[in-house]
Amino acid sequence: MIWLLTIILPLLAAILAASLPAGRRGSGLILAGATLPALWLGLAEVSGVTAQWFLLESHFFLDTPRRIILLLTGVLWAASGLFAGSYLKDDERRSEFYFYFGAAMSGNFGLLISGDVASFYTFFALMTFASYGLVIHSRTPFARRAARIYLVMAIIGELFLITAFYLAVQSAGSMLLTDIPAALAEAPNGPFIFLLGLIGFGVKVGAIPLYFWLPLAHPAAPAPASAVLSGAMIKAGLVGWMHLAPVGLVEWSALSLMMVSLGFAAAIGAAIIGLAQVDPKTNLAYSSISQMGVMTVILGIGLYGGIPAGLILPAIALYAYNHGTAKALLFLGTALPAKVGGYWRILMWTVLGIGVLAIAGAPLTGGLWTKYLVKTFLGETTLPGAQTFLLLLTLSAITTTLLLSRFLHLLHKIKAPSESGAPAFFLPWILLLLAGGWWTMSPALLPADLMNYITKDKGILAFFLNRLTNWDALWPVTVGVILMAFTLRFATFNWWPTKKPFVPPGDFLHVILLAGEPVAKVIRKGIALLQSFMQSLHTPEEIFYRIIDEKRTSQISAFGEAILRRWEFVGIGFFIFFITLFFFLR
Amino acid sequence: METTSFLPLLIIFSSLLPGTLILMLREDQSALRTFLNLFGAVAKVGLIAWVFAGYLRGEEYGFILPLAPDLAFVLRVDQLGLFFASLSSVLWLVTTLYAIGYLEGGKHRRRFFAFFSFCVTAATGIALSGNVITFFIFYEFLTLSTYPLVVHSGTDKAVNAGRTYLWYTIGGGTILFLGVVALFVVAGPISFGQTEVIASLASVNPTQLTIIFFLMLTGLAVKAAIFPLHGWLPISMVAPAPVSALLHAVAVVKAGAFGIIRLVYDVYGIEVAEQLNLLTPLAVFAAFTIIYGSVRALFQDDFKKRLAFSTVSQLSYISLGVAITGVLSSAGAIVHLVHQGIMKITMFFAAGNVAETYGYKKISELDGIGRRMPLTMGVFTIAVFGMIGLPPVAGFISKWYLGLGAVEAGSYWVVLVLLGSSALNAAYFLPIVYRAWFCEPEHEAAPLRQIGRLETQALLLIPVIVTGILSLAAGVFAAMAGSPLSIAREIAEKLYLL
Amino acid sequence: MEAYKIYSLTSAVLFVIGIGGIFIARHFIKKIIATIIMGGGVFLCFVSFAERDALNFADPVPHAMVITGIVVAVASAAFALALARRIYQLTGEESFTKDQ
Amino acid sequence: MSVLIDGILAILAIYLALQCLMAQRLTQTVFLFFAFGLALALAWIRLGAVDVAIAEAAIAAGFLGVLLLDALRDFSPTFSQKQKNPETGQNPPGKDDNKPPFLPRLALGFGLGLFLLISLEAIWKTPEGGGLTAASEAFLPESGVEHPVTAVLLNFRAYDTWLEIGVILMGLLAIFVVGGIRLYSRPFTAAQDPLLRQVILFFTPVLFLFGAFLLYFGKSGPGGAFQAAVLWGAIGILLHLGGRPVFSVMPRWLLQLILTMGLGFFLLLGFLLMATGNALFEYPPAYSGIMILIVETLAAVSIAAALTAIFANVNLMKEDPNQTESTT
Amino acid sequence: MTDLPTSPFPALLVGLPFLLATLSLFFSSKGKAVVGLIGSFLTALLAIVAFVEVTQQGTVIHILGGWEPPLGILLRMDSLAAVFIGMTALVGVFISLYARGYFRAQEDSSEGFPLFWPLWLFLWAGLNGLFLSNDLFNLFVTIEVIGICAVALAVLSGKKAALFAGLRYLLAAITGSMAYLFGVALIYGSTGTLDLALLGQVLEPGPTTTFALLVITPGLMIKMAGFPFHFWLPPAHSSAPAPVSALLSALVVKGAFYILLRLWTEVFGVSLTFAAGQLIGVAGAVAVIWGSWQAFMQTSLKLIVAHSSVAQLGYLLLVFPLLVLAPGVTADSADWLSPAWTAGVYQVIAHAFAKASFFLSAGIIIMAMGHDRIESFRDLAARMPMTVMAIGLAGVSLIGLPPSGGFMAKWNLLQGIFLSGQWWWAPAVLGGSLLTASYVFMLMRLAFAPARKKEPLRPVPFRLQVFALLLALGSFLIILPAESLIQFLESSQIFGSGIESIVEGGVYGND
Repeated sequence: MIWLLTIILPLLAAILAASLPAGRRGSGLILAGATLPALWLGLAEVSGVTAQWFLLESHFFLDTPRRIILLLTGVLWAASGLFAGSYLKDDERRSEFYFYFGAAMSGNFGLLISGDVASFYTFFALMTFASYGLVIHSRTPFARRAARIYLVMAIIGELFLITAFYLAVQSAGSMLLTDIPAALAEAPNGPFIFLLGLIGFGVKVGAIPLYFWLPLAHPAAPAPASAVLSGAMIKAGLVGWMHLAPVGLVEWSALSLMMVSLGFAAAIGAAIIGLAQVDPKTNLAYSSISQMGVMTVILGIGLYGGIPAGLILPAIALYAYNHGTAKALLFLGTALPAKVGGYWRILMWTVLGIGVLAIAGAPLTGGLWTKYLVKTFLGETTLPGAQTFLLLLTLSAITTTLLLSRFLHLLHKIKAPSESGAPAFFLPWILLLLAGGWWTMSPALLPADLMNYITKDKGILAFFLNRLTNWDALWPVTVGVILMAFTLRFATFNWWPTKKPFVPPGDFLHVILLAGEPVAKVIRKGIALLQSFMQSLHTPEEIFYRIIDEKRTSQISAFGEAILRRWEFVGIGFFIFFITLFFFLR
Repeated sequence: METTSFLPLLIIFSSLLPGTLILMLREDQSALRTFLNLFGAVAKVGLIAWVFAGYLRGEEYGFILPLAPDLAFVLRVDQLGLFFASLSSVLWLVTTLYAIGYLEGGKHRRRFFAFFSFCVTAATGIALSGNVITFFIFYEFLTLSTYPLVVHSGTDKAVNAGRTYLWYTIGGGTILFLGVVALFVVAGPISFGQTEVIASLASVNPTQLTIIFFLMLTGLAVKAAIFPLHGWLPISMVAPAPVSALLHAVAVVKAGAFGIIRLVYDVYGIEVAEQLNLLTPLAVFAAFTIIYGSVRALFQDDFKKRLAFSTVSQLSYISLGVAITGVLSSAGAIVHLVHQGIMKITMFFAAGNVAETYGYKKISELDGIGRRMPLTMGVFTIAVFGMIGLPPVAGFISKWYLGLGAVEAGSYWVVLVLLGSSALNAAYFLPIVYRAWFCEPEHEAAPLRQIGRLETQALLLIPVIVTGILSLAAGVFAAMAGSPLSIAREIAEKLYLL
Repeated sequence: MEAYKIYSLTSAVLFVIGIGGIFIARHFIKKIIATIIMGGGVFLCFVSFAERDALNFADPVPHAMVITGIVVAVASAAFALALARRIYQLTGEESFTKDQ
Repeated sequence: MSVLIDGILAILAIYLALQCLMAQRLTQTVFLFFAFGLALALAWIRLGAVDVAIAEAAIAAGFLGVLLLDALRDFSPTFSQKQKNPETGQNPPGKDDNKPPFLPRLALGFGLGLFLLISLEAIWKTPEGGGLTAASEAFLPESGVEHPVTAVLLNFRAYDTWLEIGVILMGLLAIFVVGGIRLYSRPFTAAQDPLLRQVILFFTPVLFLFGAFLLYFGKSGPGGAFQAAVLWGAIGILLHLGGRPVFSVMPRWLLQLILTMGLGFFLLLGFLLMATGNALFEYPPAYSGIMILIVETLAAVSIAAALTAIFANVNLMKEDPNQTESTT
Repeated sequence: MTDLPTSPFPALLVGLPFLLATLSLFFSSKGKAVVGLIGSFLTALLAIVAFVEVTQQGTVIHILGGWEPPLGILLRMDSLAAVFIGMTALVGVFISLYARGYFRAQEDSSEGFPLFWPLWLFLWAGLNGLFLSNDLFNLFVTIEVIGICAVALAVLSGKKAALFAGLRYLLAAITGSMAYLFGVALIYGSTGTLDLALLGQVLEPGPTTTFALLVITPGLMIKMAGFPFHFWLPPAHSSAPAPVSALLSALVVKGAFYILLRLWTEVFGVSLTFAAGQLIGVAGAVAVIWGSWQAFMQTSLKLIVAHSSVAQLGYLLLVFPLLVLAPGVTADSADWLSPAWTAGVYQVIAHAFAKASFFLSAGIIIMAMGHDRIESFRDLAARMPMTVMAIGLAGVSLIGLPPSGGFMAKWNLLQGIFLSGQWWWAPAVLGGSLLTASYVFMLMRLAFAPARKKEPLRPVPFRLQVFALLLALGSFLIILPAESLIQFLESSQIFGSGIESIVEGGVYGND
């Protein structure tokens, strides 16, 4: 029952919140209330159920990684819901927003709890298409463009996904997601199937080279939607990967290497491009890409084998948790500087700072712990070039810090309101801090064997207070901050973009579009040609009609009949018939 | 054969009789006409439910009327037939309601409703036919009874569409006739399901059987709108919306698709069809039609025309599923019979509602219609998602089975076709949804009709919501016992156990 | 050569003349006469065979048939003549025109 | 010798037939048709078919000839005068609708020739079937008449004869349909031509008696109902031409009765015989002679009346030209 | 033959309408109609009683005058004849009923109309006589009876076009009968008998028999308007008054077909070759296509229907190639004979009903509109729904769509074609169907199209429309008793028999 409620409550909430008349409050509470079953599932271990009547026999159950992510998701949706309830209360399209918000929430929860392909795919699609409504919410040309690109990419992703699922289900002989990794491990076309999934989910995850819709779409949405998009929904792709990846069962070195490389490329590259942005939300979106790159790396390591899935997957989930909460915090935070005044601003900056540090992996944050997990795995794996990758990891910490410093700087530039005070949505934002990345270290989320694996019986606290570790974490952050400060300080050479991004958001997209323009022209011309050809093409019946409507046709046939009516021709016919019959009778 | 029962005959008469009576009524006796119509529709649904229940209990129903030596009019109830009959009868009920609302105050309603009833009579007749000849009889009856509906509006366009419709269907019927006779000559009178007859002949004269198969297939492909015999379908969309619904969802195209299913599964049998390599051409043509229909749909600005080309494309899923061997694809094909029906009928109803309420017939006029007709466009959107193949709408289920079946059979190219079609579906349907929900109308238009408190008349609104919910439910509750999918699976499994 | 053979061969010639006349002749009257000539040929054939089969008297059955046939032919011809005259009165046409 | 006569006769008949169809003037055609009929009648006599000869001469040549002659009053004497250019008398070039083009005629001629060859061969090789002479002879005593032809006509194959009487009536009806019923339209006026009056005065009794003679002796020799009927019909025609149209003085019912009594009595007799348990037209042998005589007499009267009516009606079509089509 | 049970019905079937026709001459215009109508009912009743008699007794005969063949004439009513007579009766009654209303509605337009009744009854007697006849010469007399009556009926309106057409028809009919009679003369000369049954036994192959066949076949084809001798049919049928057109198409042309069928199967088997059958088939196939195409090209309703008759008669000719068996095939092993015969019989019946209905509907339309140009048909479906429906139904039967009688015919025809392996006829059959569909639905299309300007319609008696519709329905209902009807027909000796053609060289090879 609780499983169903998890899905249905958000849907009901969507409808309810959408139908509340303007001026009535409580939408936020309704939306937040709908996350309660999900939160409950995230915290308590509930045994799975099978819904035989639902779709193609649905299974609902959770394993540790997904439980962690479900909790994250629940928290984020609850906070964003509450936030949205007051943030959007004067918006003219608020009911639409609530509707799509609730629907996307339902999808997001559903895909996390589903244990079979069909329902997973169902909820994945629900989430994807409902969030289109969130992205396009503002109806500005920018939002429309972002939404369109989002949709195209989403559909391409869906196509890859369904193909991957067809093949996977066929080789697994079962619709259960838990059967798939093993089947892929054994199937001869396993890597291919996984690659399809990699691409399909990669769209959602924002993996290189499929990420370009993300810096457009995430900022386009209103802040609460961006928060869930970047914090929660982006993880759905990750979950998909985790479902498919036969972690610990195979040694797909090429794929693994590719994933790790691409992951790092994303982690560092996206951060660098993000630096060139002028919109804080775009900035954050690039940060998301970068962080997802790190998670790609972990999964890539897992595919090389050697480390069991039981360790890798929860680690990814934990990383995601930290990133998700912090990123949501920051995204929601983008709405604040313009509204928060007076002393509240101190609190605001503090919290934002914590969020930035958590993502950057500064000491005393969940970010450090989760980053350490990556580091450990990189140290343990036999993947060639692991040492280089360790260096890159550190580098990524620096770039992330740079990026987020830049983010803070951008926020800083927003003009503060004149009077002191905080809007109603300040409270849920602060509350989000309570669910922060620190929980990744708590036994509530951290599986014991993972902890043992990382901390080698020393206990989490000992690790956490380890100076060496802290130092390792601290210096990149410090370097980053210093670098940023330096840059800002000496911005006399005025090349740093402030009005116009140095690299337009969706960087790679523009390359594609630029290169694609001639191709598109040709295609468009071709289509126009095809269309005119099809219009000029006569269907068989048209040709036929033309023939029979032609005057000459009736003239000819009338002439023929007139000939046959003439007596002498009747006579000739008679004799022809007679003589033919004569010869036939011989 | 089994015991003779008049129940199948009663099912046929439950719409034939009201139709005939309606024809005898005066034009202005609309209350009585409506009563007859609804009575017939409800009775038919009830009877089919009754027979279905009986069938599941293991009872057998059959009705035989010998026409000539070896030539008998046979009605027989089997699962596949009941499946199709249920679809037709339920959708007919819905469409009747819709048509009553749609044509309120229109001309020639007597004629319309009479032939409407005949049309569904033919469809149920096709469903319950026990042998090829009976099938053919009803198949042609369907052609004829649909004609007055296609030309109902009486405009030149409609009349020309009717001409094209007839050219195609009569031509197809003729070729089918040739095939039926040839089959009769080669194999004698064949009841559906007697695949052993052909099986025993398959090694004796394979060439003849192949030719006959393709003759019959060509005949059926006209109604099933397989390229290049699809030309009548988009043109016939000038008919009123309930007729389009009937053409595209309930009866006509379904008759063709159902015929192909019967031909492959119940006349030739899968083994023979495989053995003689009959299915590959079907698969190729069906696949091409899927893509072709979608590409054509992409360029249509006329709302209904786009839907019509979409039907061309969607319908071939059924043929494609038939052409791929395997339980899964067969189940997909059979279930798509229903799924496509409920989804497409929803779309046509929605298009009809928009056209009737605001007079919009072009897609470019639909900006912001979602705001004004949220329920209509809401279910339309559901149907769109179904057509694209997105869960949890019905279309996903059939596409899922088809794709899985294709993979199972090793026909990977079919998966590509399905994907391409999905992409194209999205490309031509999503703009409609986009315009409806996310664009602002250029100017506010007043509704053409008195619509009261609802967004349009209740009789127009209720059917579309019902079918919309059905198409959602068929997907969401697909695994439930008694769902279309479960029945289709059962049928398919029986086919392959034989 | 026996006498009947002359006549039976003549009958074929008359038939051919008659049938040719029907096809070639234009005027209604000629066509009507042609039918009678054709009939005459046929009857001659009958009667010549009657003569051939004569015992005490010639075979009476063909004779009877020929009498019947003549009457029938004349009735038809009279009817045709009436038609032709009527056509002439109404239209002034004395042969089949192209459009009739 | 006889072969020579037969040969000449045959060639004559063929020649006349050809000439008749190829003649330029319609008058020629009609007179040649008369001649052809007579030649054919001679041939019948040569073949021993006197009944046929009389029938041919009377009906085919005589009656039909008279009808054709009468028709000449309508048609222009030369064929298709109006289509020719009145000044030159030539057909306008290229517009000769009158004659079929050369090629079709050639084809037709070729076809006719082949047909003739094939038919000649067939006739030449006809096996001797033997006919029904023997059977007729055997059953002649039972037929109630002595003349075999009459026996066949009115007993052995009475059914055909009955139908044939019907055909004449139908022909009359058909002519009524074409020209309208005009029998009654002519006033009863005496002929203006004195010669005609004399002819009528002379021929009426002669023809009547000769007809009665033929009828009565039909049972034992050549002659019979048809031949008699034609002679009697000639009376009617003469009277009609002489301005004494018999039917315009007759009450309608009488005419109807006269026209139908042959047929009707024949059939009623047949039904009566059937009612007594016999087949249709199965005469009881004892009464067959008298029954046949009555039937023949009535039939002769009917046929005579019908022939007269046919002629009168056709003849009057010309007299009453103002009757046009009622509708277009 | 003569040991079969004797029955008075054959004689009565000819005699009664004859007598009634004669009787009707004594009445005035109105009386003629009444007598004619009563006569139709009586004749039909008699026909049905006789039909029942045949179903119970089997073939019955009537030896006319008590003289057995070869000297005498024998009427034979087997199941085939019974079916034809029954069909004539059913169609005839409806046409009579219609004619009563039709002529009454236009009483003053032609004085010839009262003569319809005696002529029609004579015609009916002639048809019955033809179906019953078993004698070559008697057949000639009956077709002459039919021919004269038919032409007289065809010119009943007295219009110019009708007269031209009538004369053409009459000359064609005479030519055909004379050709037929020439053949009869030769056969009599070579065998000395005229009885069909006896001839079947005694006829020897030879040039004479062959030549007789050579003239009889085209002669009869002229009379039944088989291609290329259809030249008289369209003008004659289209210019006659509606009930007459119906009679001519539905019944009259079938007479010649009946003779041809009987002669080929019963008499001339000895000299027929497979190729000869093929030739008739070719004529039929061309007729089907050509006639339908011409019908499609016409612009007035009656011409369409008349040309359609040419095509439908072509289907009848297509039966012949199936009946003539290839050398070496015996009738016992030829399983397509029964379908072929069924096809022929059903084509005759279905065409009779459908075409009668078609022509009667055309008459109604002419009465209403004053003309039958099809461009004025627009919106007729709304204004004369019953008539349009009758045309539609009759058309459907002509096309051969199920469940009509025409379907039964085409079904069996195709079945026979395939069973015999002569698949090359199939395109003609189907092409004809398609072309038929074209003109039928061309009419339908116009009937449903909107009218640009509405011509005023004159009122037409309701019952006329009912009769037309009933006939159209009849062409569907005849499929119901199909099984028993075929069983009944199979009791006839001739039904299902094939012509075992001579092996090679024809008659000349046997010398």
